[in-house]
Amino acid sequence: MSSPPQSLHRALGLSDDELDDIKTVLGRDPNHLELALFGVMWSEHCSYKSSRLHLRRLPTTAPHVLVGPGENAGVIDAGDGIAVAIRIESHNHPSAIEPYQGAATGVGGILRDVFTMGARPLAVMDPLFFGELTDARQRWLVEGVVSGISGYGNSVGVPTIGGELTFDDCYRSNPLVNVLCVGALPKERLVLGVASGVGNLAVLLGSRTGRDGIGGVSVLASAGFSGEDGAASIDDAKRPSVQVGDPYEEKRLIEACLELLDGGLVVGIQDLGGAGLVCATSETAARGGVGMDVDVTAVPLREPGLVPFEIMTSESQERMLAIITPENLDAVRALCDKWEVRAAVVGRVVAPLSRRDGTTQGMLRIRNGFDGEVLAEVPASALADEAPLYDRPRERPSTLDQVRADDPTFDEPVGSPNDDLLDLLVDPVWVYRQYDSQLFLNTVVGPGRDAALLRLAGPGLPSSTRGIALSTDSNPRWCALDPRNGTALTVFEGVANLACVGAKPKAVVNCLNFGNPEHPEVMWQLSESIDGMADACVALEIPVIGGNVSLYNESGGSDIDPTPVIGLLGVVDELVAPPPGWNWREGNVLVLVGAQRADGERPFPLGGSRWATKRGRRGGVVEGVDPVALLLTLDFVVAEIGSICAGAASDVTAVHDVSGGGLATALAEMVAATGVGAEVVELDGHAELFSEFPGRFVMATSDVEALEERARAAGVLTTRLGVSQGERLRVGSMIDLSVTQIASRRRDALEEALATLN
Amino acid sequence: MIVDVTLRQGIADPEGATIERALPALGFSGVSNVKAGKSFRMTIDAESESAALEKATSLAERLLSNPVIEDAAARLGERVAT
Amino acid sequence: MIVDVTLRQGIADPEGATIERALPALGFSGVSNVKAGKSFRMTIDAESESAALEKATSLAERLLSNPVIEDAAARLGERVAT
Amino acid sequence: MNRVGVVVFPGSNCEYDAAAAMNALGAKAELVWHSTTDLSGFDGVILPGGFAHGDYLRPGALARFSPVMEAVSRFAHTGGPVLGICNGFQVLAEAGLLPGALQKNIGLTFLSQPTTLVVTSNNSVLTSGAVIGQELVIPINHFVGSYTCDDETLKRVLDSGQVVLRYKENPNGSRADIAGLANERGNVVGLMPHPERAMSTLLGSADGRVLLESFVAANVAA
Ligand SMILES: Nc1ncnc2c1ncn2[C@@H]1O[C@H](COP(=O)(O)OP(=O)(O)O)[C@@H](O)[C@H]1O
Ligand SMILES: [Mg+2]
Repeated sequence: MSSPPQSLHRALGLSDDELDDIKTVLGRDPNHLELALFGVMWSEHCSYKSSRLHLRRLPTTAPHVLVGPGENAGVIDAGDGIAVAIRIESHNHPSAIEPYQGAATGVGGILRDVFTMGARPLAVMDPLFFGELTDARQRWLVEGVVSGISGYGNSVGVPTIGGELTFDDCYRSNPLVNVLCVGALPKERLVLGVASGVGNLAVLLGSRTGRDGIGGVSVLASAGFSGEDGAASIDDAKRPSVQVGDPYEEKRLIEACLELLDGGLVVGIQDLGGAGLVCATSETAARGGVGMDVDVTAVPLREPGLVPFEIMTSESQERMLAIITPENLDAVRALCDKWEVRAAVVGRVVAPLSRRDGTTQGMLRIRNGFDGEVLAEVPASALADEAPLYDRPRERPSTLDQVRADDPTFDEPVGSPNDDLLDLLVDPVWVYRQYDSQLFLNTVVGPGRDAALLRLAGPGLPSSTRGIALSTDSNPRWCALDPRNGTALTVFEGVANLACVGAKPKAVVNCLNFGNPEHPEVMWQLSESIDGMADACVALEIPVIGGNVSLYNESGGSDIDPTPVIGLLGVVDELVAPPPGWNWREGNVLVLVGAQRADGERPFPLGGSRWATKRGRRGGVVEGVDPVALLLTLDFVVAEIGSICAGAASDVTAVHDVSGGGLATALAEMVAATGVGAEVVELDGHAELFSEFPGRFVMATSDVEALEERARAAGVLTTRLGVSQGERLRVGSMIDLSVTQIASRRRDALEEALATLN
Repeated sequence: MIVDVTLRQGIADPEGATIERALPALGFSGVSNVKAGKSFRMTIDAESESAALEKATSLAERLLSNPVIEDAAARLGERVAT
Repeated sequence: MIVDVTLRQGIADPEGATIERALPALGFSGVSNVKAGKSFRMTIDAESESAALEKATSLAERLLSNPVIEDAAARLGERVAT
Repeated sequence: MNRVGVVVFPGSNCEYDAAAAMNALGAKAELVWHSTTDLSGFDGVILPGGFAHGDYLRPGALARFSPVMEAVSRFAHTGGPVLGICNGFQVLAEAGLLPGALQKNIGLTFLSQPTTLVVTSNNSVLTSGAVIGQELVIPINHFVGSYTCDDETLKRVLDSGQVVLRYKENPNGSRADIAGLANERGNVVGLMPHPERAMSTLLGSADGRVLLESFVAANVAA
């Protein structure tokens, strides 16, 4: 074991202090291989070393939480003996380099996180962020990412039921590709990624190992892109060999793993993601408090000549590590043969070392042959859990006050509100039409509405008439102005989306996409954002059961706007009829339900709104929302819509929350969906038309007195907005547009924007 | 003119690997290293063969392939004699 | 051994047509008749070149192409010493 | 129809959905692994949607060599009702049990959307209970679903009533708007849309029932 040259640790992304820590852990100098293992495991991506300290402030417990953050996926008890697993992750950096494969392998990775828990993946969502559609490169990114998700998700057989689509120039060189997966399992099948039982075997399932993404996700996602144009400048050593996804391998892997779990053939199971085999072996061993011997020569290779460091850190896709008892090996092999899944015994669980102080320590040993030379020997927990924890300097951006003072709320509108409204209408149908959203016959509400709604059913699950609802939300413009308030409002918006399909929120997962944590402003944003999420989740009593942090989203020294993506999981207790959706009928009365104004100095704030951003106005103040009124409103809407889902008759014919683009946009979206226009009263100028603060719903009813009476009884405010009728949307003296104009503009906006870029 | 696009060395080729795995069952033995690729045939107006080749090469690299994972090469369209 | 698979004459080729349409905007003029095809490279163990070619041709016709819409032809690539 | 075999290739993914639809209509669906060589005892066979063998090479190209396909072919030749949905249609076309081939959609993207189909023939196990001219709203979910064949074949299938379903608005460039096609005898049918996804208004449409009810009502050697 020769000791490495001075600068090797830096090339592996480790600081001088980190090298000292490693020496302390080992009580000696590390060799090359050991240093490389620490390099990937202690990278930002794998160790969360800049964010962990702050993430602790999130509320994570509730009686229905079966597994909180820290495992591969969070799991809740959804009732009827069914547990639901959910997880969100980013694949931002790989997607900037090869959009198709980056996005595809993002889907593959998130599915593995979910079926690792024993859950069958039932749905995917894909929040996406690109630069403005002004050049062919953005189009290439959009088309590549969307077809990657489509190509992988459809083929692997998991429906994609929703997402987000944001265009803003802060993502020009740093597109964000987040993917969320939800799965379900019979409660008793829950498994954790734990190795236990000395003498048990670690079996590597799935694809052979190649030089894919060596130091890839982990190193890439832990350092920004240096140049102007992300992809062009990453040419050098940091460019990993791009990972290629194989949805067919993954499909067989899913079926094989679920059958292994059903047959009780595994003790523990863990996916291979960032940092590959070293991560899977050290984490399972650390969780189980045991040691593990890994034979690098037993790992099936796709190409000759890989050295142990490459084998241990390769990020080749579609691989899982199963811990099994030796007696089950034959049965495991037979089952894998049926699914044409490769299975190789690559490790053995060994007893931990006893230390002088009476404690034990599980060692990860990398060997050349099971009984061969020991190439590396490090405490598993040092790799998996003991990365340094940084409290990086935080600083409120010095320009923030100035930016906030530049408030567009009181801008005189230029041009006609008609044009402003048309400009805001975009249906991401060009995206979601490329996704199978219906597989498994569960999709009651697919993409394109407020939240997706699924029957809680699937192969092998106990029968149930419940439903689960899912929404992903983000508002980077709000968060740039006020990360704390902006993140809290994003949570509120997600909960409002769930309410529109009658679902009560049960859990939050989040993906925190931020800039370079070594910039104190970025750390301040991150910390504020986490506090905002924590405040909102505490107020609503929703536990955060998982998440992912993606840092170093910067290029050419400039950071993206803070982009926390909030994923919400809700439950509908009885789902036998579809929620009303946006389809009001001729002659309904339209009612605004909930807060009538924001909770602050500005009744209808426009800071951070889409209306203002379209005008290049990026300043202003983000007002709060009165949480008490919000809670009452949410409960009311959930009760109203929930009863429709349960099969009850109702006078409510449509519901939609007011969000991006404001009240005018919400009305126009409903007009486009139903083909029936509306006659709406005069509103308080363009601010009320386009202000986006959440907690308000447009409801349509065939019996307005009855609806108002129920709202009053629930302590919820309502105002009459007008009547659904005719072939035009008219809002006072401000808006007058035909139904067809609205519908075609909304439907075609995205496709037309893409088509102009060649 | 023909542009051949192949996966770069070391990049996983699930399609090729799947085809290869299926072959023995179909009665084809002794076939290995199956790699799936794409090809594009086109007519190019140009003054000379070398000018056409240059154009095709630029097309191959800029549009028809993604250099991060693929190699592209242009060749003249006659069938290689076998 | 290389197998080239091309669309048969008269079969619509939306991929080729789409590429062709995009070319002028990218500054490529004088390119026409763009046709998208596939190619498969493989190593074949055989006693002679002609035996290998025969095997590849049979593979091309039976598996690698769909005769309803595609033509396929096999040709020699580099020879690998065994 | 009592027992329906739903063939599962590695990579199939609509097998549970197809089985659920059959069971909902009173048949008894059983999943049949692709290595099976004997389909005796079944009253009908479904090749479900998905991506058999990853759709590598071409959809259906590898699946048609799966051992079960010889049995499917025998079953079809003795008049047994065979239904290929989406990927299943692609497999039947590759296997030569139905004429023509499926190509990438004209827009070169995957399409997942509701479509309106028009019943153009009731001379098949899938459409025997439907009315000619009847419109059905049934979703499509495919990338390779644009039907093509040579002119002669087209004329033949149109003239003989083998074209059983056509798109009202052609979404994918299929020749003659063909969405579903039968063999001459009418016992083997393939279609790109997913009738099993249109079995209940809770999920958006129940228009697929009339088709699958016809299939369940079909008899061997009809
Ligand atoms: N990338 C995407 N993939 C799939 N569905 C998407 C995507 N982007 C947006 N959608 C869907 O389009 C609809 C509108 O999205 P959005 O405007 O974000 O809704 P809301 O304002 O209610 O949060 C949602 O149903 C969403 O799931
Ligand atoms: Mg909404």
